[in-house]
Amino acid sequence: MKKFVNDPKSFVPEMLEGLALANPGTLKYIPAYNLIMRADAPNENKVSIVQGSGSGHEPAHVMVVGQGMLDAACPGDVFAAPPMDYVYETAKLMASPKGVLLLVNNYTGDRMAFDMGKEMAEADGVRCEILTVNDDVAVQDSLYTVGRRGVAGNFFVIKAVGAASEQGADLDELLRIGRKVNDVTRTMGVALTACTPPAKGSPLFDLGGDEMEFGVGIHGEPGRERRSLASADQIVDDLLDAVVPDLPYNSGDRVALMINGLGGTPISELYILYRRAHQRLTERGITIGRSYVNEYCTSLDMAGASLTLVRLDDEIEGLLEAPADVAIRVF
Amino acid sequence: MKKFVNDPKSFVPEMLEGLALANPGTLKYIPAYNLIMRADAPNENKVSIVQGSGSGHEPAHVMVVGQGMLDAACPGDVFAAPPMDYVYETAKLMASPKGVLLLVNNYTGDRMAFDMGKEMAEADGVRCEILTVNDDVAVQDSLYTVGRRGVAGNFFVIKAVGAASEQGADLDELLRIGRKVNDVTRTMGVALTACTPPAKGSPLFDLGGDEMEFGVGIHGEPGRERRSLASADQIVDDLLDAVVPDLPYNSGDRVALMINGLGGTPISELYILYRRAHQRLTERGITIGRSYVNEYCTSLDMAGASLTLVRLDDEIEGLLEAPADVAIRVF
Amino acid sequence: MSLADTELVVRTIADTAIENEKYFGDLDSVVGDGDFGYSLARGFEKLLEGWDDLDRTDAGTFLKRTGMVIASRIGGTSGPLWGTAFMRAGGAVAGATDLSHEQVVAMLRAAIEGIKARGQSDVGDKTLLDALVPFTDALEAGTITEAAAAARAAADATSGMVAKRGRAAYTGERSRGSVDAGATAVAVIAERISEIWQKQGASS
Amino acid sequence: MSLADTELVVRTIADTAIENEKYFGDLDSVVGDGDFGYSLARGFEKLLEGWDDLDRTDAGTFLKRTGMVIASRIGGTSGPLWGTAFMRAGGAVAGATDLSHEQVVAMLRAAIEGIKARGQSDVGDKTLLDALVPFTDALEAGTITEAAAAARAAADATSGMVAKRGRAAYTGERSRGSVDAGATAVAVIAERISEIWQKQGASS
Ligand SMILES: Nc1ncnc2c1ncn2[C@@H]1O[C@H](COP(=O)(O)OP(=O)(O)O)[C@@H](O)[C@H]1O
Ligand SMILES: Nc1ncnc2c1ncn2[C@@H]1O[C@H](COP(=O)(O)OP(=O)(O)O)[C@@H](O)[C@H]1O
Ligand SMILES: [Mg+2]
Ligand SMILES: [Mg+2]
Ligand SMILES: [Mg+2]
Ligand SMILES: [Mg+2]
Repeated sequence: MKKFVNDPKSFVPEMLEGLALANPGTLKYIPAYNLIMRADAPNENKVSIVQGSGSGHEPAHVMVVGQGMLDAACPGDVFAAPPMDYVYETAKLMASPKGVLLLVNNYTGDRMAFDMGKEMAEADGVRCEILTVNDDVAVQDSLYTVGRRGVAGNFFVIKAVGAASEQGADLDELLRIGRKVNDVTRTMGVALTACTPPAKGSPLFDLGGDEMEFGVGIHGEPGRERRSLASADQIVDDLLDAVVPDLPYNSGDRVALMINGLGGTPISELYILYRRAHQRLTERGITIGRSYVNEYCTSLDMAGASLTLVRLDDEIEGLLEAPADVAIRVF
Repeated sequence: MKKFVNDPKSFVPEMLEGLALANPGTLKYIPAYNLIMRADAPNENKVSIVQGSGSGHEPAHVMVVGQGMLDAACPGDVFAAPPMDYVYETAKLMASPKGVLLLVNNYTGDRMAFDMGKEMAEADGVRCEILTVNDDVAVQDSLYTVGRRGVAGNFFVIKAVGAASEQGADLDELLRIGRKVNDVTRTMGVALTACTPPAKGSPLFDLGGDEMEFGVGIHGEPGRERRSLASADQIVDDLLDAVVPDLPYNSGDRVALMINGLGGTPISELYILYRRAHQRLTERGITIGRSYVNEYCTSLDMAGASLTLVRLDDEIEGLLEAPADVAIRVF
Repeated sequence: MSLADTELVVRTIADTAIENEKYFGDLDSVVGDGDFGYSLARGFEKLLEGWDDLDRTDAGTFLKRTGMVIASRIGGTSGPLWGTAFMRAGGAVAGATDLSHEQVVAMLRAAIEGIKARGQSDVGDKTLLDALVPFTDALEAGTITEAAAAARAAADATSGMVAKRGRAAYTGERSRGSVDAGATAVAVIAERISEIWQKQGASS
Repeated sequence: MSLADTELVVRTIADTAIENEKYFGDLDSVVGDGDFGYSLARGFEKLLEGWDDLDRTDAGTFLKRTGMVIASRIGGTSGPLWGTAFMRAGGAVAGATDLSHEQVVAMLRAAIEGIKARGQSDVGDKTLLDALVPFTDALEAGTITEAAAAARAAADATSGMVAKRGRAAYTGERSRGSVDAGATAVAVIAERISEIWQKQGASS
């Protein structure tokens, strides 16, 4: 396994300890619940914003804890939702008179942990609301499934509610804003390689040298279908063909465009994808108001990328523009 | 080849085009010379700061063009120094009454291209100075080599001279500052996998499943020696044993600590490395004043990392703290 | 079934989960995300860490406490599902110390209802229910040996099914052709209990 | 050697570099960074793009122009080195159109001195000089066929050397055991020129 790892069992705690050590003064780490929190949280003048999910998606979510984004994140182990206990303890710790907003990417495990954790925290008198993110168009929403997954578009929901909460918005207002952003956000991803969870030590699935998985989620589970490798431009065109008609995004729309790396793809390649997406959207009469090219929500070391669109209006754009100060920074 | 690529020959231009499209208003792209420049450069009130080098090291250097860092970058093809023509044209375009500072990582090709380009620009009346970066302790400096390579520590030199030039420092002052930062900066890297240049389409060298390359540069060339894979903690200890005694960094010193990903290693693992390095340095009585955990200077998709230390004083720390606005950002 | 028997069954489930960490994880990586074995193993390790301090007032209390440790300490989908199953099982036999065959069956039925409610799932969705329900039906009608065989047959048969719940559901038709990890875990555990039960029956 | 012959030689160098892009790149990836073949191929493609417009006043001018295109358009270490070599070769025969055997040798010596100066390198450093110098020595004493054979033997012998210049030098002792990419490129080009020269000799 080509990884920097000591004992796979301590992968997550050691990462979190490193994160806290690198951000003294701004972040605090509470080992008992895998909790990374703002050193100054909870703030009684703002709603606390919390997200948990499996680990392995870094920088999501522990590295976007900070001013203007999350107040705390309580990840589970690699690709495993946090135990409900972590959610419960985190909600209690983050309790603010203005309440706690729990962000949940739509996966069965996460929903159950947050439902149970919320109930327990409410029984202790903590006001909590859950906001579910489900931006992945690869999953057909139907009676037979648990619905669309929450993937990289999650970043925009966090950013928007994070900014609004700094500006004093109350819990109901944050729910409105978060749902509104989620409703205009769509993502689709593609994997060129399978990822290797540290505890497994080998790739999650076999992918031939000339194959790719189209419509993957962020946990290394296989995607919608296996296809032959194609050129960067062709891949972007196919992703856009899935994403654009889904909302749909129309000529005249102004959007945020995100090319998110899945962990093993260098940023040079992400810009090659961005280029085509920008050109194609422009041809369709869609204006790119904001651009995001980097890693936001990954699958460990998977080579691959996802493309996200968010339809902007003045309110959303204003919130996306607002300042924030989180651990993933360059300076 | 598991890459997002169209024609390998257009890898670099397409990436640069994407970068410019994603940063309208702040960046300009001039295809004839692979040039990425600040839209507002040259600024006649400041020295222009320019770097070129091979491509494949992104975000270095094209993605750190912007306020507070580089005024322009003129990369060559993947792992190939830019042709001297690019240097010449870039220097002419960036000509400011205060002069042009050319930053060069110490490789034969880059030095030759910049020496020749500088001579040609000077013949046209442009005042230029070259500042060479050579922070890599993996290379023994001796009569028989071309000296130490410039690797990730380059970031600190750019940041410091970038900040000072914004504050109005003249060319001589920038040379003094840049040399001073370079003199207190040391780096050592390790690779867990070989990288795959797009034009080659296969890994540059074979590395067994239980092997790693110790003391690698940033071009995928093999390193100082091949070793058996070790735990993350052990790797950090070995890197520190090479880096710390080299300056040396002593008890009582205050340092910047960078864990730089080489392109294929997820940030979660970088924090696992950071944790150990922070702990070990603290045990040695060295204070970590500033922390950097991310990708700064990569080798395409290589899994691996480097560790850099910079000894801080008030002047250097002030310059590293100064604001900057470049393309690698999260918002 | 005495309280000691109940303890032995729970202990056997825990040991089996820990020993099969890699196998269960590999099953979950075919169309899932590979964490199933890891989640179960870490959770049951936690249970064993506090094993001696678990409240053993009666079988119901013991099972409920077990469920609470699991639900609060195992992550992923399995923590809430398995935790709920144990808690409901304990609730169904609250206060009882020695359990009759009927009580054991009633307890399993309660666990099944708990999983269905928590997971919004049912038989046919290609989950652990597709082994646990046939196991319970067979146990009601016969012996643990027969029940274990039924669980095994049913678990193997999940290979022909398309997943409608759990992460495997995202792959749609592609989930056909491999067994469900949860259902197989149920079969492996049932076989192990059956085996130990027979040895123990022989020795007691 | 007529101006047409000089053109043919340069053209042959360009064609050989372009055709051997992958081979030269693979050689450079053993202890280098794999870009040598790509750099040469792209640069000589640029030369051929402007081929018809190159100034052909005399052989000296033609070679100088060639060198300028290469130096300004090829990246990596090879651009400055090969560009300098062609420019210096042109300088050595400035104004001449037909070149004597002595002039050809003098031109090669000038190219060698240019590479040494630009690269701060010498024979024995395991670079293209280790093929180019033996080639030149043999040509001075004999025929192109003999010179090509000398270049090949010398290039093969670089395998036993430790690199002291170029990127391969970073690997120290590990650079022993594989041939130098630049030296091998010189041998391949020399063999190709020798071959074409013989055919051309036969036809003219
Ligand atoms: N909604 C559900 N109801 C019942 N069982 C489920 C459900 N979802 C998943 N399972 C079971 O859980 C197993 C996977 O568990 P685990 O790996 O912990 O979940 P996750 O998908 O969160 O990684 C599946 O093999 C299946 O048997
Ligand atoms: N200083 C030098 N002097 C002469 N030749 C050199 C020197 N450095 C490298 N070379 C030659 O150049 C070849 C590599 O060229 P190239 O791949 O373009 O360089 P790099 O990638 O190291 O910048 C080597 O095989 C060697 O023959
Ligand atoms: Mg999981
Ligand atoms: Mg090179
Ligand atoms: Mg799973
Ligand atoms: Mg090379």
